Amino acid sequence: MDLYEHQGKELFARYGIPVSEGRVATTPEEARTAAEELGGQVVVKAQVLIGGRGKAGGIKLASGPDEAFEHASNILGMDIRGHEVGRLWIEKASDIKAEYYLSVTFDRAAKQPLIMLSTMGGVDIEQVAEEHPDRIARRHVDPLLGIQPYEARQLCFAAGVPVELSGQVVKIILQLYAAFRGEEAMLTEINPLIVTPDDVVRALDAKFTVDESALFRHPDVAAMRDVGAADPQEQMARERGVTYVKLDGNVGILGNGAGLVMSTLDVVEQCGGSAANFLDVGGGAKAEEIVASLEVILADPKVDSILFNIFGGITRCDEVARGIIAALTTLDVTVPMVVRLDGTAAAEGLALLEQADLDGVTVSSTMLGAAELAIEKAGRATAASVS
Amino acid sequence: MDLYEHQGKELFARYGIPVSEGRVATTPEEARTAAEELGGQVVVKAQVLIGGRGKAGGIKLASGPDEAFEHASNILGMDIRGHEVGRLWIEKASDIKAEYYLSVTFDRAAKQPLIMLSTMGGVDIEQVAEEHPDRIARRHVDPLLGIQPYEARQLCFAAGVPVELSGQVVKIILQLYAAFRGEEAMLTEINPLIVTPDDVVRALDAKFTVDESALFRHPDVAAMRDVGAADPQEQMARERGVTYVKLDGNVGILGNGAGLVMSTLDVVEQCGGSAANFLDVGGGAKAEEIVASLEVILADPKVDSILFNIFGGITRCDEVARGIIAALTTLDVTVPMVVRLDGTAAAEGLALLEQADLDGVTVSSTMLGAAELAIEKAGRATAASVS
Amino acid sequence: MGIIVGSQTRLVVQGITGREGSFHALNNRRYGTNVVAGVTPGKGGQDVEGIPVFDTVSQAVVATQANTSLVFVPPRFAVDAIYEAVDAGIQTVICVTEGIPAHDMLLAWHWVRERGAVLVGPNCPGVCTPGQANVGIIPADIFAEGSVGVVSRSGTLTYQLGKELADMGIGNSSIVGIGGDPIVGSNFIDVLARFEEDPDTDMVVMVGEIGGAEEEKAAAWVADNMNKPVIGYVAGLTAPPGKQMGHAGAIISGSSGTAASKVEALREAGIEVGKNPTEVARIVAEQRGVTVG
Amino acid sequence: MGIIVGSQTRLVVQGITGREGSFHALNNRRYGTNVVAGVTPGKGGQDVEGIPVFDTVSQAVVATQANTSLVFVPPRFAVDAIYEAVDAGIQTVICVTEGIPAHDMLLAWHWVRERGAVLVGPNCPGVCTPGQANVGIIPADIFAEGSVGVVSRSGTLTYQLGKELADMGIGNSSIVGIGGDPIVGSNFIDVLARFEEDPDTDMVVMVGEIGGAEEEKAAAWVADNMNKPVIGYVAGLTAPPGKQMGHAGAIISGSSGTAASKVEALREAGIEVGKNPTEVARIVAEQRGVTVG
Repeated sequence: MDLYEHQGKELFARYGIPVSEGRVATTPEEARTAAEELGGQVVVKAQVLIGGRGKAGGIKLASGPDEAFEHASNILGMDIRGHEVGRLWIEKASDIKAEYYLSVTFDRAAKQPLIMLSTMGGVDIEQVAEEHPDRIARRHVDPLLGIQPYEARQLCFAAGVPVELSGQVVKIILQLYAAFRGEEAMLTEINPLIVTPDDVVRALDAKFTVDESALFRHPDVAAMRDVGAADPQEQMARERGVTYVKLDGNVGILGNGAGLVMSTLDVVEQCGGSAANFLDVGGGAKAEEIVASLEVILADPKVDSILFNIFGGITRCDEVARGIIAALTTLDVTVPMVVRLDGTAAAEGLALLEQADLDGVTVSSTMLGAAELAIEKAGRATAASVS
Repeated sequence: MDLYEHQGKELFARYGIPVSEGRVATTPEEARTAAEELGGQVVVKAQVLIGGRGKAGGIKLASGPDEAFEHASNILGMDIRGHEVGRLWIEKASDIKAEYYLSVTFDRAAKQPLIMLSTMGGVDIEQVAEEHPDRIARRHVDPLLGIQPYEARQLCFAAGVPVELSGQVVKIILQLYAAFRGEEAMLTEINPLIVTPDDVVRALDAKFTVDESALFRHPDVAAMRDVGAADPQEQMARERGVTYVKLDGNVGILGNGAGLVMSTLDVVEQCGGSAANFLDVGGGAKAEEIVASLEVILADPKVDSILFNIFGGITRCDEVARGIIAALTTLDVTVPMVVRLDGTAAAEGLALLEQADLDGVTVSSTMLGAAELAIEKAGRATAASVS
Repeated sequence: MGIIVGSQTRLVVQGITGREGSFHALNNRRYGTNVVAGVTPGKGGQDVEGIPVFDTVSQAVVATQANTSLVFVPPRFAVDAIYEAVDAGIQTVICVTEGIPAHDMLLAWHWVRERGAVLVGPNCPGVCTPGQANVGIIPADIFAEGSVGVVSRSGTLTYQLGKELADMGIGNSSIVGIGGDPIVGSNFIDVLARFEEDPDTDMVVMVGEIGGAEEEKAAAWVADNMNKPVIGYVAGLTAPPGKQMGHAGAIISGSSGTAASKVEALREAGIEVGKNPTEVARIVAEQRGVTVG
Repeated sequence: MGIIVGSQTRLVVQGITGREGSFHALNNRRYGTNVVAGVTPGKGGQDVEGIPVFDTVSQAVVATQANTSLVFVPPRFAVDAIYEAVDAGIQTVICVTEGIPAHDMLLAWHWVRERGAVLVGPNCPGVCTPGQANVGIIPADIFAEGSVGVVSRSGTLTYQLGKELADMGIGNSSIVGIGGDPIVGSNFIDVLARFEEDPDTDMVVMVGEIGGAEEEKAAAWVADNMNKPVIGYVAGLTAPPGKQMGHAGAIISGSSGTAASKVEALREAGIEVGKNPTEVARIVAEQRGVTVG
């Protein structure tokens, strides 16, 4: 789960990492009040869970409350790479002498946290990574022992942090690692980590991705989830406990297991179709979850047909069949469905479907065949609606 | 550093370990007020840094405020195995169905924390340890990984904790380990860990020994040190930064390095004398520390002679000689001194002493010779004062 | 013979008295797995249809010489179960549990490795050696005995592949689901190395998916170390970047972790890659000289 | 040859720009120790009377091939210095610092062991191989070259013993102060094993004191593993129980850890024990056929 900059900074502050003072605002009026309270120049920053907001015009310097109001009016509601701006972070403006980059990431391949530090931080860090990889100092940390101060010092010396600043940077590295570990993050990043003209080092941005599986231990972080920001259908899916990702095509997909569903998407494309979504009902789904999943898929008006691809392991195909039957009797389903059931209780499931004799439901015995059929039906539906 | 029961319980409570409600009292009046606030039966418990207070009459049950006042009057000022009772802990009385024993100790030999749990807790735990060692479940913990719940469960099953209580006991084991680790203890012990008739498990006593070297990280625990409780001379020594332990003899000892000082005590006894104290000035002592150390030794009226045994490594013998000369000019020293200087700058030190030509100061070139001389002088002093 | 589990397996099921634990313990036994014990703290002395239940894994090991553990414990307690199994001397631990916090696994991975034990999973369907033992939730009836090893990050996709192979009359030596989490106990290389050593395996199908760099590393390893042929498949060719596709591990960040880059790495290592499960099965059949119907 | 330090030693001093660090670094160099580098973070590029100073131990190792480190860093930062040295590839670390928190050392002990490095100390006077190298704060001029090894928990007591031996004309192969803290990097057994292997040592004096059970364990080990004669001494025969005698490790708890029980354990293992340093020197002299004056 990604956190907003202001939430990440709230966590940073708990671990002692210096950040600028600021306020959240969701209206231009609030932005003005925030600027009044903070005094002096402020920066109005769009809070979106995607990078590149600066280049997109989502960050503006304001000389005072009125200008803050004006910028807020322009930025709120703005679309930044598909994310609508719903809130702002108004913070005291900083004078910047240098921009550093600092991150702690969960390096799966090495099975160790990885710390990266560069004195060439700022918006072009990805370019630095490509053109001057030697300018990014890297260090893995033994997760059982945890970080030791010498590791932070080595990073500073390797990155070329001036000696007079290394005390502050060492401290921030140790604090950022503590935040990473303490909040069970998958990523914590400060870019830029600024140096002010009077040699104070401070986090000017905050990127924080936490492990969803660990949220039960961090109720305060769990509460930071922005239910408003997600796509309404993805939100609906989450509430129903299924994994749903919206895509651009017209064939709705419902399967069990992430790998099988991904494979199904690929097969649909390989057969000339285009998937409307990724939906994994997970293992051991009951009839109600099938109904709920269908509701999520059908909420997308672009869906012209639905492809069921179930290979029962923990999941029982008879439960899936019951779900399909229930959905067709309770929901207003107008799009055709192609159903492929295999594995645990497949025979029983197919028998139930045959017995129910549902309009618009076709059965297919292979994944490839089912995909072809679903595409064909979607195409026919599209043709019908166009004509 | 040992903590009082009530301080240990304060730390326990921070880690979630259930303890009884209570109040500190230093006068019978305070004990009465505490009993009034707590209501019902209370236990009046002497706070001393030594075991066996129950058997010595330092723990009494009171039916209410008046009896609490009465018991407090009796217990305050009581001498329990050489410790004068200066404060009490008044706590709500508990009904007891069973008494367990639980501890986490710093096992030097194994280089791992050791947890011990027994369902035969209470005052006779040492007898249990001797007669029924199998009734004490033991487990070492990997210090890098830290304790895992299964280890606590295994202890419960091995100790024979009833299944309906093991949930509570497992939790307390994990909490006690967290307290041990978090406060950097050398020992944390709950004896008894009681089970009430309604099956609540609670710590009825608390023994907590923390690592003095780690106190800089625990200012709150450092502040728990009871400066009033220590022997006034030991307290004086601590303030002067030297290690002093009072003993029963009449030959005052001053040396550098714990091993050498212990060896000096042994040699004094082997030569038929008896040491008045252990005093280690540490490494690299300056003249002022020698003066301060002599003040500590001379505060003991039983001292009849003083034996200096210095082997200079970091410590410079000329500094020691300067300290002796300064002490004799600033303090009113009436006891004879025998000085043995060896190692770094010994020649310079001896030359300084010779030059100063001090009354009552004799030089000896060997440890054994110096010990014999100091004993002889102490004996003569004793004889003189007796006659 | 197969790998990881087989006729030598003496299985203890941790969390056996739970709904899923008991269902799959019995299912595994029905298949022929030697299920010798179960563990549920506080339920020692009971039994699950004849399988004795113990309070601790230690007790189970002492009483039944269990050598393999199947972990069916909820995510908050699952790492603890893994530690307990390894500490009790179990040398093979298979963890089905989904949703274990990644930082917990990070520590457990190092601790388990240092003690020389083999961990498969978490969030994996388990391991099946057809005809000998099935440990986990794999619907083993799909798979026939044979000599093609299968290693996969995904559960149901493995079944799909097994089904496609079975439809062509091809059987398997062992099927290993390594799991889709960011940190898994055994990765592709660990399992491929075992297949390379296994006399009953003569070819391996490796099923990857988007996210991480394990497929790329495995490809390089195969090129340098494997003599047996490997056929590859990677799911998620059409997955959009930045979206987590179900598995905690399945997410494309930037340009790394895409299916296309994985397929390219596999091909560069000389591994033939099928574009979907049906094609993978066809390639296997062709390489084995099986007539494709 | 001697043990732990010698003519092969290439020493880096951590904390070299501190008062004690520079004093003893130069003192060690004066004795003949090959002091190749110093480390003080932020002072890289400076030098201490010709000894180059680096920011990190890694840099020092790369530039000077240092193989041994002497840690003179304040207690709050000393474990970090030990980790840094071992991580940089230093295989012998000698830590003089007193007052390191015991829990810090508990973790460091395991971490250092796992990496195969030798740690002596903390809270120890160091190691001296007369005529070759002196690493630490031992006043080395007391000791003559010879073949009696000395291992001790106490600093000044070691000097006392060396002086008594020297007075009888007996020299030493190496003198090792293992330190008096609850957790030390090398214990008696570690050092005795090295003396047993060392061709230049033909007898060992072992100096213990109250507290812990290391002397007892060493005694048992000597009985089972050592061919060279060992002479023992234990300080603190008159120490009262429950009082901490200076060293964090020197405390008698209950009936364990007393000098009497240690002496008994040593004698049971066939080790002759002197009742004070003078007697120990006399026993050594007698066993070597030196005429006692």
